[in-house]
Amino acid sequence: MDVLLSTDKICKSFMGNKVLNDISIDIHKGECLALVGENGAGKSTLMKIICGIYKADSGSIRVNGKIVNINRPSEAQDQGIAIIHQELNLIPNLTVAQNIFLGKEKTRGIIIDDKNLNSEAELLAMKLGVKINPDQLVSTLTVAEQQITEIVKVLSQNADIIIMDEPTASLSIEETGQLFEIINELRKSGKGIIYISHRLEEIYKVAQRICVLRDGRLVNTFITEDTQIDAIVKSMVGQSISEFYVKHTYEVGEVAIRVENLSCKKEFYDISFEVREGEVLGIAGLMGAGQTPLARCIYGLDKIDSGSIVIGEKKLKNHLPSISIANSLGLVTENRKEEGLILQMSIKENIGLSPWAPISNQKGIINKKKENDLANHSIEKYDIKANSPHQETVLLSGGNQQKVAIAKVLATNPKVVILCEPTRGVDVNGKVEIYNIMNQLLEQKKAVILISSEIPEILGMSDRIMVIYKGRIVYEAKNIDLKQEDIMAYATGGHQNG
Amino acid sequence: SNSKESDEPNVKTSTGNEDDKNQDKNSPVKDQEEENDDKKKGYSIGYTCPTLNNPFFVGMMDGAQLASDEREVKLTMLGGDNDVTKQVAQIEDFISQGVDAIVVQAVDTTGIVTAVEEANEAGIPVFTTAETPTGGDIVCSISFDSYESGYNGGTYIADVLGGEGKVVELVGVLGQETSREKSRGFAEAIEKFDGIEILSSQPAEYDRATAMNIMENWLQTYDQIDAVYAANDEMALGAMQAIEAAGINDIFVMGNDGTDEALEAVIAGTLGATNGTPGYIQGYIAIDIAVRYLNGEAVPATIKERNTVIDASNIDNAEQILKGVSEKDWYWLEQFN
Amino acid sequence: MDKRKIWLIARKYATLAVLCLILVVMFFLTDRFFTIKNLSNVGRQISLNAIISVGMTMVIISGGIDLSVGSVVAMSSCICASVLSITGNIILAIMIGMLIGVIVGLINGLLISKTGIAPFIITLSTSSICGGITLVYTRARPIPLNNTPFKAIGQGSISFLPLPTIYMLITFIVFAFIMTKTKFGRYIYAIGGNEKASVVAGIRVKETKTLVYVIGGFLAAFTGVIYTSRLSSGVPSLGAGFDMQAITAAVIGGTSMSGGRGSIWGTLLGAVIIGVLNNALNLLNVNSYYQNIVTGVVVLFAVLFDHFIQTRVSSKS
Amino acid sequence: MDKRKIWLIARKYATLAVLCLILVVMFFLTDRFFTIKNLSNVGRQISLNAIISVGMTMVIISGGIDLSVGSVVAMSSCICASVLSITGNIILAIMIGMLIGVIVGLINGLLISKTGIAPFIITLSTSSICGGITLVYTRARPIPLNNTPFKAIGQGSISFLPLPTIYMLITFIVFAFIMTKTKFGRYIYAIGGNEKASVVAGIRVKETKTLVYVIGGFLAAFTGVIYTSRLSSGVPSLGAGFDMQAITAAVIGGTSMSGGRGSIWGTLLGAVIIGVLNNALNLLNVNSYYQNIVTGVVVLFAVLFDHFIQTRVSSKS
Ligand SMILES: Nc1ncnc2c1ncn2[C@@H]1O[C@H](COP(=O)(O)OP(=O)(O)OP(=O)(O)O)[C@@H](O)[C@H]1O
Ligand SMILES: Nc1ncnc2c1ncn2[C@@H]1O[C@H](COP(=O)(O)OP(=O)(O)OP(=O)(O)O)[C@@H](O)[C@H]1O
Ligand SMILES: [Mg+2]
Ligand SMILES: [Mg+2]
Repeated sequence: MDVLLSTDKICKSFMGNKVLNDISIDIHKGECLALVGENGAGKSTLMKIICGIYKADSGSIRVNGKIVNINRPSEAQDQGIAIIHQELNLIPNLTVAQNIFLGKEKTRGIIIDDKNLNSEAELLAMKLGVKINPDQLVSTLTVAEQQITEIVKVLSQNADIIIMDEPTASLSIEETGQLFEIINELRKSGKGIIYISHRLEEIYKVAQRICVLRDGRLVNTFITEDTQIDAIVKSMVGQSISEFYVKHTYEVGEVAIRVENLSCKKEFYDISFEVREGEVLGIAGLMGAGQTPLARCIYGLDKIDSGSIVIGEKKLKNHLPSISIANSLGLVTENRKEEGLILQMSIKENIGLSPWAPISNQKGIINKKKENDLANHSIEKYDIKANSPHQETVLLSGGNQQKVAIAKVLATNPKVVILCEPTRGVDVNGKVEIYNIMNQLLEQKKAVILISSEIPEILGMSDRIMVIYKGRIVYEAKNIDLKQEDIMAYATGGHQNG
Repeated sequence: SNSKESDEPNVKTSTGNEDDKNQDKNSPVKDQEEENDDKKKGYSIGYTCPTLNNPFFVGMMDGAQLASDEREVKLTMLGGDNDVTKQVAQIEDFISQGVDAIVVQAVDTTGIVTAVEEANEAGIPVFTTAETPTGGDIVCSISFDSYESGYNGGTYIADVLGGEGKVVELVGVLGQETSREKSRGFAEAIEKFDGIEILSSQPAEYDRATAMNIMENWLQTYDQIDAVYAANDEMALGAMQAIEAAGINDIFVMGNDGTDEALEAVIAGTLGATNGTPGYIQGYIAIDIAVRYLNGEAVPATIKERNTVIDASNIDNAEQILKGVSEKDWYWLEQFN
Repeated sequence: MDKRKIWLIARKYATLAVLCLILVVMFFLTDRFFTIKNLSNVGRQISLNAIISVGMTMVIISGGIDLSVGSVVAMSSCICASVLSITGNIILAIMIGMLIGVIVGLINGLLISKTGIAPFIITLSTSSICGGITLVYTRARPIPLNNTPFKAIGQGSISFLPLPTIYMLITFIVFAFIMTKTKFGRYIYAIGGNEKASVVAGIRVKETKTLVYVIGGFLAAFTGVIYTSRLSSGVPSLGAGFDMQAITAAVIGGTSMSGGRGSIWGTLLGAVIIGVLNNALNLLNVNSYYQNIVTGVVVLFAVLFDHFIQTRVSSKS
Repeated sequence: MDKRKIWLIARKYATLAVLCLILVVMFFLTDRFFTIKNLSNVGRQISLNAIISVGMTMVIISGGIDLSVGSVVAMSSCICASVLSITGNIILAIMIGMLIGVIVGLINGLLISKTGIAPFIITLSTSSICGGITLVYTRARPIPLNNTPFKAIGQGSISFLPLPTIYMLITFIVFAFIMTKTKFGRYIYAIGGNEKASVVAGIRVKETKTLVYVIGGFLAAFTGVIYTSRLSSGVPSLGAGFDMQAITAAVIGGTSMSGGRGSIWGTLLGAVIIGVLNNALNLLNVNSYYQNIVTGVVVLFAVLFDHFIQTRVSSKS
């Protein structure tokens, strides 16, 4: 078989930590190889080595059988390797088209042909069946739209080897489906794809082979069709996970939060609901349906036009986030790097960041013991994998960053927690742990609003489900015997009822 | 009109009492010095001036250096970047260094006083050039102050214009003492002539390019300008450049200092005159007086420095006016009495 | 219509509106302002610092800052004058003067891009070093020139258009073209917008950044040479405050200090506002003590007004 | 051991090593340096600008910059002197002097936090305005004082320790405590590190930023008052270049110009390096021209050395 790319005994250490240990993988023509493993297993690092961002300490890379030296991203591109990075790599003040063709602009003479870039971007998007406006500034896009831009960017390169590091983490089912079609077509045209994801059901849909990384070692390679999910999970985490969505049910108490006729122009209209203590309300919807703005408005990050939010006795309107926290409302944002964490601060400092975190006396003087206790307690409780509480969060893997972001919000001891995409980019184990955290919250008579683009997660973890379509509530019901297809139908505007 | 300086009475009057007082004080130091008679060669002197990024003070440094070399003095000359706090630090460093005498030309004569007092306390004699600090004990101030300079300039221009005309003035740096005093002197001299009007005075940071821009703007603003007075030659040359470029040739430009370039311009006839402030000689006198004092000689409390406007009539003599420091030119000795 | 376009236009008009306001005020206050002579005067005065601002704008868009341009102006002026007075060769003098700017720019650029140390402190240090070298070389004395053909370079004019204004316009046209139409320009925006992403996209970030500082140094040196011609001498004290003026022009013109955003034409507007303001304050014979206050207030007003317009536009469209 | 600690220590030691190097060189070059008198001398000279650097460090860590501190020093000096010479009331004079700093800081802080306009341009404008007001108020004349008790504030000393040095130490201790041990300090780092995330975390970002500028202004005004006492007069030309000095001290001490990182004690090291360097160059009788060059080279060396150590440490351990 034609081996497009292979790595030979790649090793890599960061500050004495061995992150990759003798990794040898190969990728064949017309194949989609999945790379799975826990958060921090070393997947992204391996990919960054392949595409010239990091340099391996030892080992070699072959492209089409020849050993190649890749020292910078442009050299990887020259070798026909393209990558969708896990973190978005876009220039906020350039347009979608300008970003897609960045570094590869077509010129007439020395003049960049921006018109041509726009039309080509449009063409590409059409071919892929995605909707993007090539002339829009990237800074005005949603995360999902940015992710799509990244995908189009990589496809525009016409590379032989395409690496996708969690490309679907912020996509909804619809777009994910489209991406899989694209992948299949690419495969058919003889390209090789490396696909990284924490959603194992996705992997079953696209990948032919699965490599499992654990603690920087390649522990197993499976042929997809011969393997059960369980075996993969066991290989990844060292134990099997019997049940994924473990949702405990608790007695429902008082109304914890009530949202009345909330509207925000062009985002959502006339939204009303309430959530009681000990209850999870799941909010589903396609990307851009208005869930994120809704969460932001409730929390006070964006301004609302009309309506009100009542928490306990208190009515909030156009309030600051600090007021929300003071009234026991917490928000875990969907974008942990931009709005969740102060990346250069340590785990400890992030967890104790909020003015309401119990780490100081009344005068605002930090009590070292309280601070350490809080951090250690959170690290233990949420199973955050780190060298120490002093480690900078920028050095954590994504899943662990996510846990820190959640721990930071929960440190303020909120009664109502809004979780936006809480398991985005989190590994199997981590997801289970985050679900456990949700259960703990319920046990403490807290109310949870779960906003997620993963419908199985919504179905698995919610007491009640609300579906939003184009900024309006189109469905609301108790979560009894609901089916993924039904939710999907509502979310895409299929059924019309209230 | 080339003998202006000798006709003019001293505008700043220094009282006789002050002289007496200072001279009394000088005597005990004399005794002390006699003990270290064999140390009389090899004095070290610290000299701080407002800035060394300016040809005028470079000239002063050269004069001081010559005098120091002749007298085997170790000279430390520093510029204060026009920052009085920096000068204060420099004087403190001189004290740490253990210099035998300190010469100061202050950025700000009020702000420098405490530093002078520190030197006094450390028993180090202090000499000043140009403006005299408003306090502290100064052994001798070698003064040709900026007020006087401005006053002389004003009188000279009035004379050239025959008491009739419109003048513009390029001031140095706002908030800086010498600039302010020169400007005040100039204004007070012009005030004496009813026929002369100061159209505008603007600060040009002692900078040629800025002065050129301002002059260009003035040429747009005013239909008639008869003379330009600039607080230094750099600004005068900048103004001259603007006037030349505009193709005008009947504006009389006067500068201050007597830099080489200005003298050449006077020879070429493009620059009307420059108030030849002999920084070179000033630096030389300062060191000379300091060494005399250290050697136990009684020195007067003030030395009046000569100052001559250089124009076409005496340009041949410029070198002598500005740099004449051979022994026969030691006119300041006449002021010892 | 495309939001971004509206934004950009509104932003431009906001600054333009400030300029127009100043012009209208001047129209009513004095009839000296709108004369061909004064306008060509203003044109000449603006041009040299505007040329520096072009380089500064590019540096700031790339995410940096260059505090050494003032020193480079002085250094290139003195060295150009010195070479000219020694050799009498105009071309050689100009070339060597410009070379100084390129060398200093190269040193800045290499230090900044290789180490990632803050451009602020690197260029502040090189500024201090260059300033010192200039003083040592000249002993703080200007180097007078007496070369009539060389004078023409900075002092001449084509009918009422002074040569420096023509240089300025050419510089603006060339660099506005580079910034908007070429890959190099695009990459400067990209690097200032997100350096990591630019690396990932395969842009040669270090080389691009270095080149930006070289251009900044080159334009500063060019300004130094033209000043030398205008003043007919090499002046070691030249350039003080030019850095801040250039930055101010860029910021008034809409360049974001955090990089990634800005336009060369905006900077022209900024430079014109500053130049017209200086000219106006002189024409109106405003007491010099008040000039600082007025300048500060106008700059503040300009940026606040711009901010006001922008938030208005972005919340409307 | 904890990597981050090693990092921080290594960073501190890198700067400390530069300082030690200078001290060792001084030890061999002159015996005038290590005298109690000279050291107390250096202590006094460093202290006032070091106090300004504390405020500047906080402002930079919060992601901003303050170019108005120099003007605030002059303004508070003149107004303090003026009040003192009119009323003779020392307490009142000091209070009003400090109030000036608080007011300017408040204006800076409000403008910056409410509008989000670059602090660079806002503080540059307020600097220009304050400078103008000081000139207008004083007509550019210093205000001489003759108040012996007031003199003692800046000129006195406790045995060999000058009072300003004591003020400096207190300032450093207080603000190092605030920055490392209080929530307010933590928020300043957070805002400089990621402003959006700070808002989400419930930090009152605008208020915190405003307060940081107020502190910066307050410390500048405090310095102005002490200078007034030391110079026994209010000096309108005071403060030129103080901004850049303060920024340089902060950056040498490891504060990142892009915010979120830095330490008050690092700034002390930076300020001491600059102060010792100035003193050393004077003691060694280095020609003024060469002082610029040497200062530039040493600063460059310090930041490059620091960079070298850091990259070494992070790749080794
Ligand atoms: N630049 C770096 N410096 C230090 N440590 C790093 C760096 N990059 C990665 N690491 C560490 O290397 C390990 C592997 O990280 P990597 O991002 O490759 O994991 P991953 O498998 O992609 O995880 P995830 O599923 O969360 O994306 C982690 O422990 C991480 O903390
Ligand atoms: N600026 C940085 N300096 C050092 N390490 C970094 C930096 N940025 C990222 N890393 C590390 O590189 C590794 C890979 O980063 P990447 O963003 O792919 O992983 P991640 O943390 O899982 O991200 P995501 O939030 O997108 O899921 C992570 O371990 C991260 O900690
Ligand atoms: Mg990863
Ligand atoms: Mg991840």
